[in-house]
Amino acid sequence: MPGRRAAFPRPLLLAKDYAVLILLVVVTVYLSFASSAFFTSDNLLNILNQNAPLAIIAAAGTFVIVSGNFDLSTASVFAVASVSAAWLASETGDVALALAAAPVIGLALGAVNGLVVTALRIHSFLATLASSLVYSALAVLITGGALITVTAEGFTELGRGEFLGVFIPVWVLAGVVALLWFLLSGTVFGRHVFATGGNAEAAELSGVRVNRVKILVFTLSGLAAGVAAAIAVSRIASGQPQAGAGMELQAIAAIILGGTSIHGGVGAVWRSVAGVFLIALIGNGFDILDFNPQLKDLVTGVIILAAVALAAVGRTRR
Amino acid sequence: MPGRRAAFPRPLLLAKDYAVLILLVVVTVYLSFASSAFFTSDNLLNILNQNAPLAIIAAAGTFVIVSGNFDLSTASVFAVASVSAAWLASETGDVALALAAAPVIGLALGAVNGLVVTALRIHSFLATLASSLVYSALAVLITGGALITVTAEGFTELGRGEFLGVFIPVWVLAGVVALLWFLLSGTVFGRHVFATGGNAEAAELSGVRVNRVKILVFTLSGLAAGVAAAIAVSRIASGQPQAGAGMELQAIAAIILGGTSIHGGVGAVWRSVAGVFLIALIGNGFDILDFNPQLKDLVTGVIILAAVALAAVGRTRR
Amino acid sequence: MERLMAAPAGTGAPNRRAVVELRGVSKWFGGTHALDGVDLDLLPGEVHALVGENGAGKSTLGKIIAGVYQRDGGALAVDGAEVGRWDPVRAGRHGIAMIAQELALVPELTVAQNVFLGRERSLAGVLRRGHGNDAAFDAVCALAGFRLPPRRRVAELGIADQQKVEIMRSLARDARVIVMDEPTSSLTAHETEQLHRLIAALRDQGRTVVYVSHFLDAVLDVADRVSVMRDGALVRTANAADETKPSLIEGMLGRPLAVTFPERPPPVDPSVPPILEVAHLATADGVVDVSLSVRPGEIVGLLGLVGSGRSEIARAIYGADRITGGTVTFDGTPHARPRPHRSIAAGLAMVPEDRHGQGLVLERPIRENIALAHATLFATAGVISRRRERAAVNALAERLALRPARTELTTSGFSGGNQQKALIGKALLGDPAFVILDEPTRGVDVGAKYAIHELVVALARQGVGILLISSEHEEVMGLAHRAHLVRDGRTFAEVVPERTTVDRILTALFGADQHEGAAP
Amino acid sequence: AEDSSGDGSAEGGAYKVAVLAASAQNGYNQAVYEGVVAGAEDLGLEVDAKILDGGFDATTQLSQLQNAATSGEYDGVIVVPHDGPSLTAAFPMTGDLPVVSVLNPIGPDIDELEPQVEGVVSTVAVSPTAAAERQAEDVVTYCADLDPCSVMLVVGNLSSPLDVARRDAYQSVLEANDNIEIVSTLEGNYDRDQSLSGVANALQSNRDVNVILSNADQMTLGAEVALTNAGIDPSTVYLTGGGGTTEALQAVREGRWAADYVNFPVSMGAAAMEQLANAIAGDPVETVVDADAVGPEGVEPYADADSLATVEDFTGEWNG
Ligand SMILES: Nc1ncnc2c1ncn2[C@@H]1O[C@H](COP(=O)(O)OP(=O)(O)OP(=O)(O)O)[C@@H](O)[C@H]1O
Ligand SMILES: Nc1ncnc2c1ncn2[C@@H]1O[C@H](COP(=O)(O)OP(=O)(O)OP(=O)(O)O)[C@@H](O)[C@H]1O
Ligand SMILES: [Mg+2]
Ligand SMILES: [Mg+2]
Repeated sequence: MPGRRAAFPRPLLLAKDYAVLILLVVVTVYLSFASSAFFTSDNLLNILNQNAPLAIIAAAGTFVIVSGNFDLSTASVFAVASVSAAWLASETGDVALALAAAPVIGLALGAVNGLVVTALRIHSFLATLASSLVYSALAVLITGGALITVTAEGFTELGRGEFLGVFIPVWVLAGVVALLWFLLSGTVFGRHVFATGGNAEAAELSGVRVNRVKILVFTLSGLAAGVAAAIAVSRIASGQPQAGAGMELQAIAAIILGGTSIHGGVGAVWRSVAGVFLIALIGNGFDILDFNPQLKDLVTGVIILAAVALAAVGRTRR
Repeated sequence: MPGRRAAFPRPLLLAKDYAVLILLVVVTVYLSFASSAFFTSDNLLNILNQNAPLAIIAAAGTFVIVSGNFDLSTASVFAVASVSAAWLASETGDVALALAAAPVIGLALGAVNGLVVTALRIHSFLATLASSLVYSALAVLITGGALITVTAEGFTELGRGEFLGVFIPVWVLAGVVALLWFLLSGTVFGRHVFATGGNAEAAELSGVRVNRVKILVFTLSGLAAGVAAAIAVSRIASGQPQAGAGMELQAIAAIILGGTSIHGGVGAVWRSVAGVFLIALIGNGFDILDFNPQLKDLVTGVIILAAVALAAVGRTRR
Repeated sequence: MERLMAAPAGTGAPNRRAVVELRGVSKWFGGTHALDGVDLDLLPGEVHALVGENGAGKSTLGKIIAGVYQRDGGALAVDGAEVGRWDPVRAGRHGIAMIAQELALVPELTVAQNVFLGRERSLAGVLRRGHGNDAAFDAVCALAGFRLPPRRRVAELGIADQQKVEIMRSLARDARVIVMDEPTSSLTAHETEQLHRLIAALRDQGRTVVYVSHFLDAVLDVADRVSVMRDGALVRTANAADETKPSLIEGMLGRPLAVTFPERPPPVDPSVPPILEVAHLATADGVVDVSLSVRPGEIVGLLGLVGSGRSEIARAIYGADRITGGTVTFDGTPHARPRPHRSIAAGLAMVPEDRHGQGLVLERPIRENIALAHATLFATAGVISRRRERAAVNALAERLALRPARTELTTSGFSGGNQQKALIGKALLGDPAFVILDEPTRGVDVGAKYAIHELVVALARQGVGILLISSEHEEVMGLAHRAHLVRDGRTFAEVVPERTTVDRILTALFGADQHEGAAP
Repeated sequence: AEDSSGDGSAEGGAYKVAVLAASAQNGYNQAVYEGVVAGAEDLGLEVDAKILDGGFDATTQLSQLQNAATSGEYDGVIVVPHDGPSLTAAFPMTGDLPVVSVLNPIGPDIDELEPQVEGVVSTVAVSPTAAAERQAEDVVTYCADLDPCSVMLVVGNLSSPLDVARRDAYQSVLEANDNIEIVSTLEGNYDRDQSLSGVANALQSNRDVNVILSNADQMTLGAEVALTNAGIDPSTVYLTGGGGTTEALQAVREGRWAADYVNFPVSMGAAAMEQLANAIAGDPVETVVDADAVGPEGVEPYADADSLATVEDFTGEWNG
């Protein structure tokens, strides 16, 4: 629909465009005052480190949503990738190979998603829902449902190691986010992702290879799930099919909370990352402060609504 | 996108429009040959009975999807309704009151969803994701997280009782489906639901009170979740906050599997019901034939893809 | 308008090798045989017009050339070489671009981003900075002869400006063959003239322009050759010089038809109280200060340049946009806080200018679309009687000569012009006492246009008040009793069409107006 | 952590203890928490115990464990692992914060109760395999004079290593007897309704089932409803579950169920608190506490009507 809008004051515009940042700041400030333990580099790095896998998945998921699609299979791609890595490591003992396998497998499964979506021309919501079932079954079959423990020397380096006093996952996160941010906002591919999500027919008519774009965004999403899996599996030194359950929705929630439009065509990588950490902060706050954990969901829900309401203030009634 | 199609033989057209029915038949036929226990009125009624709650939620969910929205809160509405009913029954011992409360509560929570979506003018995906968090927190607070067992005389009548040799839930299901089917396809309200989902701006300009329609579809969805909860809670004679977890996605999956467009504007109630039972049959088959449950997801995923592929055959490259 | 650029006689000489050749091309849509063995040659350096009734197959033909649709039969050759699989990307590589009849733009991207979509200049996939607002964009503007703000989101443009973006996009591809499907359907006379100059210029650069239009004068004006289509088949291809308006019409309809404006209904006695009265109306969407009145049986026009805010005035009266100032009085009673549902209930209908964005629910049957605003008419206690509904809808379809006359078909399956007819039918179903017509004949063929004009007049004779907006000023001039001149959301003058001319109106409209470019 | 635990003891033994629940919304975990608090009182200790919600999510719980260590707020941690193996990543922890694990061990081997990682001082649990085998053996005894003796297995979730271990244990014990036939294996997901559906389906092809063996009371309760719906008197079938919930014990007492494997979450919490206190105080610690032995005097964990008859007043330590 044509976004006919009247002019309105700057601050509201800001509220509309940066609601998630504003709330991130509010929560941070509150927690800093509420607990001395919160605003310490130790704790903040911890938060980054712990949520690196989810943030990576959400960052790549942004491409999927912006292109007007859904990827509900990230959690099961994550599961397959992590059990495979664990299995390889425990079978071959070749740590590098095992950890490298995770992203490759993720990439492959993602590509399959893309092919299914484009070949069958069905909505990705259903396609990836189905593939997620298939993939999680795969994960179970690889392990027989049992747990695969990795004892191989150095397997935990990626997940637990540090570099310049900062956990390696944090470095990976930084790198991935920077890369994807640029990819979406600064490249032709990124532009075509926006166009595909904004109006696929128009994009096609303009010579954008819409199907290719779709396949690529799903591949990217799968790749990210694989990278996340590599980090997580190396961190816990064991693989099991349930790994990552629920991540797919957490990621999508974070992406949309960030302000990326579920209709496609509008969004940014930084938004999704901000969304992930806004939710993470709430959880962290509940652990640090002596709140009744039964209220955590309540608070999270309310804060999400607050963010959205804030953004809504910007938009005026048509 | 416009339904562009080239000339093709009738059967393919059928495949496109009735894929879910075709698969339903195929699976039924297969199971009938695979196990004598399958195609017995006993078993078929048992399947209907088991899945009545989900089917009721999916039937009402069709309105939400057709109107171009999402309701991710049905599971938590279901949870709140069931714990409340259990709590009331165990507190007051008044069975009728307790079971009547569930639909009422569902209706109220659904209306709240509708108001949030329209008042904040945010996409229902995020709105209901947030409200689902709030609601499930509510459910936990009502029970304090514990399980509420109901011993009150006659509480299980609704869920376990029979009428004319058929379980009462099956009767309820039949009634609800008939009603909703007619409501969507035969009434002015239904017309407005289609228009809202197809082109909200055009609908508004045609005098459709788009916001009112949205509020109503969410209310309907909540009401259905409440009815489903009443059946389920009465059946297991106990209420607990995790009740129904995951139902919201199962319902949406079934709706889309049925052939209702996730873009809104196109769909039917019977499709969603068919979708529910297609998936239910697979589960029933596994249990009857004692297949390895670890393969259930795999098969389900594959069959969903098959259904979709079948539908895709109909559509040809434009 | 006098002939713009003399095309050398015999441009149609087939000795020049064709850029694009179609041989026996056919296309099916479900049951409809949209194209039936069409042969067509497109020569370099020619303007090749396609004319035909609504639903004749013009757009389908264009889309097959541009690779949007796949042909079901026949052959397509480019530069003499037969092509197999054909899609927009391949077509683009061969220098074929298309301006679709139904605008296809990415609303969330800016003007420049849309113009260069798929043609982004980059270093190894990395976008060049300042992209869009630079020489390249200026060059396209220069070529096009008009300018748009490169950084404005397309969603914020009026539909006419959006059409300009489409034109610029095809230019940015510097295509050898440009298919323009009704490019002027929402341009004002002045802009149309500009576009025609542009087309002539392109032709002289040796490019081929396929020009689909229902404005036969314009066709004869700019085209070198004309192909006439009827019911998906090619009737004939001839030099424009050898065709006349009547000959084209006869070719299209298969029967002669005199196209003049129907006789205006008798002027309304000024003492009759107005059915609609608007005083100092203002909105946040472009209406600044508008006052006008319409009496029952009176046809009042709005004359303005694109972007003058005519549609916004219509939307404000109808209640689609929030009113921030002024009053609307309908049938003697204040129409306070108008909203569409109140307007409809009160007997005030509107035909919006953008049939896809604001008018129709494309995936629903035509029947439901026509009945949408008045479903209650056929309902008892909210339950719709399909029988009564179908009867009423079919009657209207009949009256509007809807083609195909199958009201159960999905709306997306109807040709642009026929969708427009359905849109009008939708407004008339409730027998309104007052109708706002915003571009009512956008994209309809001569025959249908004549029918619609008669319809408008008939309505007026029945005592219906009509507010008529049309970028085709002749239409307003030919039908309206009175007309208000609109600029920048203000009504600044009133004219009686019978006593003035289009040119004088234009001069008045351009008045102090710079941004519309050179005034005539 | 060093100094903080110092502070803790300095303040006349006011310990700060974090209880990491697999899920704070879950009856079993809450019972453990109550046990921790109660246990502290019995020991005459002043303990400030805080429950954290793992939300049945491995990563969340791992984060909480790490945060507990780095924040230096606590003197000790009691964990009910949602996923024991994945918690390994938190060790060795910053500082020497003592950790006691309840219900499941922490570390790569889900059946090894001896501390597997540096920092876990004690584990209050029973090996899932051992418990499952014991349940199955009772079934074998019941089936002794039945040929064929058809058994339905209802296990929690076959993509969880713990439950896969249980299923394997069930199978290995039962399949050793050729009179016993496992007619179906169902996933009950610790949910009454799901096990109700599963069993109802399975009954369609096996009405003549003799035994329904499940590892959780919720699922057995569902199975019981399925039997009743199918017109089968539950007491004619050997029904057994796991958990020792109030409802289950009642069912066994009333003879609707043949047996139940009883857990003592409250007592386990108390025992965990006791070991943690020892660790903090530097006293000797039992590295493994057999969860089957912590229950009230005379309560037999593998309970049947007779064994329960000897302890009238025992109604179970939790419900869920
Ligand atoms: N969504 C919008 N946001 C901001 N300004 C807008 C929007 N839509 C239209 N406008 C401006 O409002 C004015 C009127 O738009 P529009 O082009 O519809 O006028 P119009 O007179 O109806 O022209 P036409 O009907 O020929 O398209 C123009 O200045 C246009 O740029
Ligand atoms: N996407 C489609 N699906 C089904 N039928 C279609 C589709 N597009 C066009 N048709 C049918 O093909 C025929 C030709 O349509 P087309 O749009 O080419 O006509 P047109 O000459 O462009 O008419 P107009 O002047 O109104 O634009 C019409 O009968 C139309 O109903
Ligand atoms: Mg056309
Ligand atoms: Mg307009």
